[in-house]
Amino acid sequence: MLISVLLGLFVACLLVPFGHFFRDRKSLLLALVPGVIFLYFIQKLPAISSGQVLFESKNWVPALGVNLGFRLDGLSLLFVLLISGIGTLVFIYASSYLKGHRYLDKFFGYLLLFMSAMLGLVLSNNVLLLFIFWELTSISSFFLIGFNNEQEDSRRSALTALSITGLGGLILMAGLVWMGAIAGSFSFGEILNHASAIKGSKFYPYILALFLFGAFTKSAQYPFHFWLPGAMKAPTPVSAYLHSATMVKAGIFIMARFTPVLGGTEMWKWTLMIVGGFTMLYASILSLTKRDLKGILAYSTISALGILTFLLGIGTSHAIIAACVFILVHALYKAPLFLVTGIIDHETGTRDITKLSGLGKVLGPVALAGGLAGLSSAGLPFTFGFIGKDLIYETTLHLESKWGWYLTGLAILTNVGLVGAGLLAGFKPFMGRVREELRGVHMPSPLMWVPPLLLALLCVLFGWNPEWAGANLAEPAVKGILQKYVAVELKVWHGFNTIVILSLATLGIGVILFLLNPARLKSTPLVSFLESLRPGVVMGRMFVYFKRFATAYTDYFHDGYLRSYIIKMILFAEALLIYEIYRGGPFTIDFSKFSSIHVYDVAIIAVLLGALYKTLKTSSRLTAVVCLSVIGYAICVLFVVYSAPDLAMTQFTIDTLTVVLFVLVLYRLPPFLKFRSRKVMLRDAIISVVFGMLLSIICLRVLVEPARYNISDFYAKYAYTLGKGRNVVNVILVDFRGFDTMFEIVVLSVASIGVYSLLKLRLKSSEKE
Amino acid sequence: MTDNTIIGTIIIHLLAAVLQLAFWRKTKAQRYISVTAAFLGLLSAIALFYKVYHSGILIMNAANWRAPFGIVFVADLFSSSLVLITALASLAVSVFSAAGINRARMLYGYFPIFHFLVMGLNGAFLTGDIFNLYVWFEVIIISSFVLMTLGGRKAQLEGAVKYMALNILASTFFLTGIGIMYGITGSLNMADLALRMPRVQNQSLVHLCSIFFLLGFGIKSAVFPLYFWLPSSYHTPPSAVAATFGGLLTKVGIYAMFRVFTLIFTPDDDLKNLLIVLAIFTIVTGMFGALIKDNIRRFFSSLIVCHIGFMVGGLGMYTKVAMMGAVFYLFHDILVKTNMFLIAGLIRLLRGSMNIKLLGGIYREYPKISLVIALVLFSLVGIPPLSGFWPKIYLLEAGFDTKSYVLSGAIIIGSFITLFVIARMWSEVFWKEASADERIQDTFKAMSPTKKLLLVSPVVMLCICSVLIGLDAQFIIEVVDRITDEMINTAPYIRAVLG
Amino acid sequence: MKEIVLIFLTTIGALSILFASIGILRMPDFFLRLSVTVKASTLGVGLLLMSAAMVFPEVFVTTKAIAIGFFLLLTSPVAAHMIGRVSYLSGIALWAGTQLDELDGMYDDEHNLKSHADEMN
Amino acid sequence: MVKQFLMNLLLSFIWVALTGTLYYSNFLFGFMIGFAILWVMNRTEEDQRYFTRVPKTIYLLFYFVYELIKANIQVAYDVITPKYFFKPGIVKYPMSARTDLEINLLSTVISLTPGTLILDISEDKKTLYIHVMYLKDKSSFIKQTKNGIEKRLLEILR
Amino acid sequence: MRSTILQTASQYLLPILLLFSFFLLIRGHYSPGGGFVGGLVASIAFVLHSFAHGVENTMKIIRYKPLSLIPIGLGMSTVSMLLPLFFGKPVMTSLWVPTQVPVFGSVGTTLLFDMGVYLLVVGVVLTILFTISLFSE
Amino acid sequence: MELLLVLTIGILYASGMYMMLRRSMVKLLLGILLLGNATNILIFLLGNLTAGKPPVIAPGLKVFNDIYADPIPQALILTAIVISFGLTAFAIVLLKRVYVLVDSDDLDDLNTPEEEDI
Amino acid sequence: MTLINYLDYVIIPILSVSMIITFIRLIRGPRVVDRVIALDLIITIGIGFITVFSIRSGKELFMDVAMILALIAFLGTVAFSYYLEKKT
Ligand code: NA
Ligand code: NA
Repeated sequence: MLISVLLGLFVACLLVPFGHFFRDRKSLLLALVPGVIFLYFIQKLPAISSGQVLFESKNWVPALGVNLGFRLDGLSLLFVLLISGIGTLVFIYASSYLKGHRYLDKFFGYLLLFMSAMLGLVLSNNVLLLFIFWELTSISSFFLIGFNNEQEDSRRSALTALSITGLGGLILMAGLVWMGAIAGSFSFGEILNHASAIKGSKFYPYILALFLFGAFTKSAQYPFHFWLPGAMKAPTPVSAYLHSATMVKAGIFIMARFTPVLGGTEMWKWTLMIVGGFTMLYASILSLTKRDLKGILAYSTISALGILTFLLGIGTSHAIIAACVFILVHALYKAPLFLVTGIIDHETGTRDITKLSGLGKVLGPVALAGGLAGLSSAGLPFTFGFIGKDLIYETTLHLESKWGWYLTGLAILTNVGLVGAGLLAGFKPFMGRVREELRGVHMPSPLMWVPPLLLALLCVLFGWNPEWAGANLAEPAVKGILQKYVAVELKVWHGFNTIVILSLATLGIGVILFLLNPARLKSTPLVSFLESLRPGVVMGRMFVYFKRFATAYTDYFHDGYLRSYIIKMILFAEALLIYEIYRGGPFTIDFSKFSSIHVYDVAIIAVLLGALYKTLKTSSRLTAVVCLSVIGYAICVLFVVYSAPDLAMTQFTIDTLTVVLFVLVLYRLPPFLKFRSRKVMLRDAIISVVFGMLLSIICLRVLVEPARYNISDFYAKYAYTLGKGRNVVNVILVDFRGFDTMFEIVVLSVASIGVYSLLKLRLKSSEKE
Repeated sequence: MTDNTIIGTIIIHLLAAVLQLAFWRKTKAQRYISVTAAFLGLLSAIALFYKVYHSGILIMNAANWRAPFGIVFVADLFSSSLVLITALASLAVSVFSAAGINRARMLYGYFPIFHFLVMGLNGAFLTGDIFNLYVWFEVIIISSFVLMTLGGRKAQLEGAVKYMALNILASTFFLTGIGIMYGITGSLNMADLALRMPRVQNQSLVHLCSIFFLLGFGIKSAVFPLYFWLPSSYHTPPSAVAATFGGLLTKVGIYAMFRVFTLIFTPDDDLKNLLIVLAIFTIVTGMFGALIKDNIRRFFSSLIVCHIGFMVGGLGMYTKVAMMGAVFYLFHDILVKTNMFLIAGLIRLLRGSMNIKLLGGIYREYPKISLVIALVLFSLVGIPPLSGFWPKIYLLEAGFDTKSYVLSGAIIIGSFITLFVIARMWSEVFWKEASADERIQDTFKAMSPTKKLLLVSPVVMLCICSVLIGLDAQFIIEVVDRITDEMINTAPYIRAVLG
Repeated sequence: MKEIVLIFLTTIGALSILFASIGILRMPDFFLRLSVTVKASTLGVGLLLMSAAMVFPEVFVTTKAIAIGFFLLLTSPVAAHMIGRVSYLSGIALWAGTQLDELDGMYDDEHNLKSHADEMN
Repeated sequence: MVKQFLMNLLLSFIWVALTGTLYYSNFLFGFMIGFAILWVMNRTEEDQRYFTRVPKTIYLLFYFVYELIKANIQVAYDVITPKYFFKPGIVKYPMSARTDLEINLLSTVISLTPGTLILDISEDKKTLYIHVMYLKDKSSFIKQTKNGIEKRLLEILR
Repeated sequence: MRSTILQTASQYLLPILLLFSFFLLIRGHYSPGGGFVGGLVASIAFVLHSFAHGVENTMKIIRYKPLSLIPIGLGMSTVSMLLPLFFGKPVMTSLWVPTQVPVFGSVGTTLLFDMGVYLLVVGVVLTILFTISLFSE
Repeated sequence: MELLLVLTIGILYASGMYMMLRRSMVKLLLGILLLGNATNILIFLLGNLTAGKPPVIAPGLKVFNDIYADPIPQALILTAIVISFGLTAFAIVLLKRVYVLVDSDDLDDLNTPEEEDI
Repeated sequence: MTLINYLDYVIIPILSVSMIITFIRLIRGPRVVDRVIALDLIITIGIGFITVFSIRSGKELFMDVAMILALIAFLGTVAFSYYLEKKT
């Protein structure tokens, strides 16, 4: 299994350097990859359908409990076969559809990446691994949706899709991590074992919310569905692959996978039923009003996903069976419809159904494929779609509560829409007279029409003969979801019962709706109401507000003025210090510990403070410099008095040099600016004085802290005997702490080089970097 | 036992810088020296890491004075891994600079100062003495001032004024903190301080002292509300410089914060909560900034701020898991952010601009480079299994354990905005068709193959590193696990230093 | 005896410094202030240095004191000249009681100083 | 050559004064440093007569200490008494001194003498501009200075 | 700024200050002083000279560009830092010449280190100040 | 004396901050210098004051025979002074260059709009 | 009265007072040159003070600081003159 997942990744990587080999017909070879995988997994079918679950595991990041653990059960197998099977066909189709495209090799690269991600997702037996693949599907689909990257629409759709699914992914991650935290492991098996602990945890609602948020975004449930119609900007094979059969189903898959872990609770049930129910109805109605073939298909897909969510929400074994079958049903008819749409688009240059008619005469086999798939979608008896629909009604009708009938009604309404949509997409373009401008349409290469036809034929095949699919595909899948055996016996004909009546009624109303030209629905109040519910627009607007807020916020904090930054920083510092000083409580000062004040002390400090005062007040720069040097000299004398001759010397020479520096630099500068706003000055004064006071208080507190451990005794002892110097400060500087000195001279050198380059280097405006 | 390998990287970069100063204005020689030194630095860093990984904490008593009397250099797993990662990043930048830096800048000391900067970073990681750390910080900031202003364009200098003023403020806080620390303990050796801090009678002083360190390092690492210098300046210098800054400078602040707040100070609940709140605001601030900027380097700068929040949040939660996440994130972030700014430089060479409105068409013309860049971009986002993914799991797990839900939310939203911004950038810069603006010019195309190789290979190298980190996360997690053990149980560190 | 000499020396020294400072405060114009300070302070410090040389028995202290005095003698007139010249150039007002100003008009635009008023430059 | 040697000798004396140890080795070392410094400075100017008469220089030094004390008493009196006695003025003084050294020493000496201060020297190095505190009569001041200090100084120097 | 007095004064102050700076340098280990202050005083000597004679003339005296003193000084300090490595000791360990040297007292790598500092400080200060004088617009 | 110095330190910090909050670049610089001085005195004070006992071992002695001032803060301050000299030199020149480029001493003029980025 | 007491109670106060008086001139100005010469005098007084202080504390070491002051203080004055001349 690992190899099958890695195969696609590996080939995709190979395509980066060797892509140019596959830019022409040779690209067909790439279909071998999904083909081989399909064959590999189909041979596992007997084992799985007999109820086995295959495991495979390889250590990867054991510290996090992430191993390359794979699990092949019925549910995975169902998806794997869809992914690889439809994948093979899509690959074949695409090699012809995108023939000669300059990025053909990259297209296949992304597609392979996507396929591997999907395979990994459905196979993984570890929630983090699952999540890794989940994100990979988002990313690879980003590249696929934005494949026509020169078009702005395409790029925007890709970005929207990635944003929605990406956000969902991150939120899902939080949910998964929490789940893992409760279970103590990220292995799916362990999590399954802790299902009751998770459900019983007080965090369950949050975990569920996070989880479902992720699942809903990916499976395009209302109100996150809007990215999906947008994603139709992708080349049609992508739509067929991602948006019918696979990626959107990832959301469904994960809900199915976690049903035993999170499902079964009221919260789960109602959330899924409400969201799914609303989505399915909403999308199915809207699908009828679209003129773009892909739009119709997109909305009907959303509707189908709604149905699946709805069914998972109901969660009875009937519902699960219905869901499993419907996954297969939907994939089998939706993929050919997309592929057919692609052919139409490719050959006629339009997808507008009002501009398409009579194509059946020029595109015979294509019409056959489209028609059969459309019929399956409509749920005509003896197509696989009929069976799917059948099971849905069976589910709702079997519900014991009074809700059963309401839900059945809901399902009927939805299905009526889907019938219409299926016919619109599968029949409408092929019926009627050939339009003048469509007469010159040619049949495409068989590589393009055979795949949809094959799938359409499968719809019929399974429709006639559902037992095999039921027993071999659906039954193990149901077991995979429910973790228990439930017999799935699909029959073409159950006898004439309520369900059949409902199915036929659905079909009938759908056909009538189709014939009445559903585009007219557009003007009905219901549709305009539904159309007015545009979460995409709302979210877009919210995003605009969000951005506006972000701008305001950024402009407030990062307003470009240095002093405003300093003020904010100082206020922050003061807040912290005040809090800490307040917390530290009162303290007493032992004045006897302090040395007495001499006359010279007073003189030094008086001069220092006087000069400081003048520095602050003067409006002449030079006076400020003079005063600053007085401050320096006062400090120098202070150092002399308090036993630091080295410091005094250094302070004095450096001070003198600073004066020289100032003098050399400053003489061309204008006098100080005077921006005298009393308010501002007062504010700044208060801020600064508070800061100064805090520092004073802190100093006092440190001074009353009793005697310290004296490391200098060591220096005093060894400065001469080992350091061979009498001036302990110098011995510290060149020996004990010579490293400080060594690198402080580096600071000096760098500063001087900086000055040198700052003054001498003038880049010409043409020079960059 | 003292071991000179510890300061191997420091010495190599020092010698390189001195040699380059001796070869003043001989740019070719400087380039060779730079790349050689960076490579030797990498080897030395690998050797150090290998030693520490296998035999535990190493120390070196500078000038042969035992701690706490002399300056001690300590290589524990944390510092030696940072040295290693720094060596990788600096090798990349050095190679990139050899072709990507204007010759005029090389004539005025670009390379020696770059090596001084790298030396400073290594010194800061390795020193076990708080005042020596201050000296290293000063080496770093003066070098960064010079690199930031080298070339003297208007925007550069304007940014530099703010950068300088606020960084000097940071140094002031730091130095004040050291003064207070010396006042209450009489020691400067970090291990010694770790022993002495609890014995200070008035513990409130210890807290006050820690606030100064928080402020000083907070400014360095661009934590809200101390981050202002970063978005004011990082978009101005040449890209190779911005890469060094973006990748490494703020991270030294983070390193220092981790070191000080795990070894010397033990944060109380108030401080932890404060860190968490700051982290949340940092993330939010960064992501807002990133969202609204159109210039690549401007939003990269904001992203730096945003992701600093992740790491500070990890420290704030202060559990092993949280710190594992933060440290892992730190490793990832250094490599990726460095690479991001190199990429920004590459983009400017390809198009002559950094404004996403003017950019476009790179994917069409340079598909392979574009794909490599995509890989880097998405590893920044943390798309699994690339390097940014793993630490987030730890962070979220810790968020759950410590009930830091808001922080977890901020991490998620921050990651989302990162994703959005990066995807938008990809779409605008690479996918969009080339702009017809006359300011757009491709200087890359005309370059010699060697130059092209010099420009692209560092990006590829760092890209491979982050992919490897992602794929072999197990190893990194083991390392990170041991690092956090060292942080939680400081006794071995103290024993190694004080003997 | 030595003590008395020392007291005498230090007192005179300190007083000269005091006079210099009073002078700098009281004198009515800049040049007078300058004139007063240079000499008085140099003398005062010289005397203090002399006492230091007497107090410390070591030879090198004496030489040090001599060196300091020597340096002061060398530098202070130069400094006074520099600042005096520049003050005059910058057009500082002379005291109202000034008798004579022969420097007036002798500087040309480039601050070159002529010997005679009619000298061409 | 001779002048440089003398300068060198002076420097070694200063060195000995600084270090305060009159060992032979120390003097030799001071001489070496002085030599090195002179070598570094590499002066090429001709005709610089440095300290040809060391003893007279020392005499001059003591003379001025004396003058200094005298001056100070006068000024001190003026400073502490409320009334001002001075009659200041700036005087143009034609020098006899010619070489740089002469001029320099002369101006130093004048600046250190009571009530006089050199403000500037003319470009052609012929005229001193002196600020005088107690200026009774311009010509008598010039005469006094010429015959007093300048003469004495030039005697030593020439 | 042309002043004959200053020019002459700086002619004799330069050697005196240089001498003094050297004095500060070599006795720093025993009394206040050392490489830093020594270097600062030496550079002040040259700065003074440059005030009187102009930077160009001062540069002629030094002969080398002050910038080139930086690698020399830094190199000396680095060498003294690294020298102990060859004796298998930690960097920066002081190595001493076994006998006392007249004038200097104990001579060892610390003196070399301090001399490096001295030269470097001269180079740094002069580079900064001379560049400013020459290139300020 | 300690009390006086405590007061002085507070005032120095306050004035340094106040100067940094002005709009003039030169005042910013003065503020930085004042803060530097403030920090130095703080270290000096907190390292304990000892009057008239420099940490220099008298000739003829091997160790101190008297109390002596703590040499460590002195060494630290020395390093800090030298470092801040380097920074100051650079800062002065930087501000000068900015002044020439922007033609203003006003810190508020240092905002090249984002549109001018390249 | 010993010499030290005399220094403490007479000389040092005189010097301190002188310093403050000079400082008043520095504050008052009115011109920059007045401040510069006041600064110069302050430094000179500082030299005197340090000398007395070294007598008082019996540490001739401090005279070294005085020596540095004496040698280089006038550089400041020269620099200010340089500045003022450039400006006029
Ligand atoms: Na040493
Ligand atoms: Na020293």
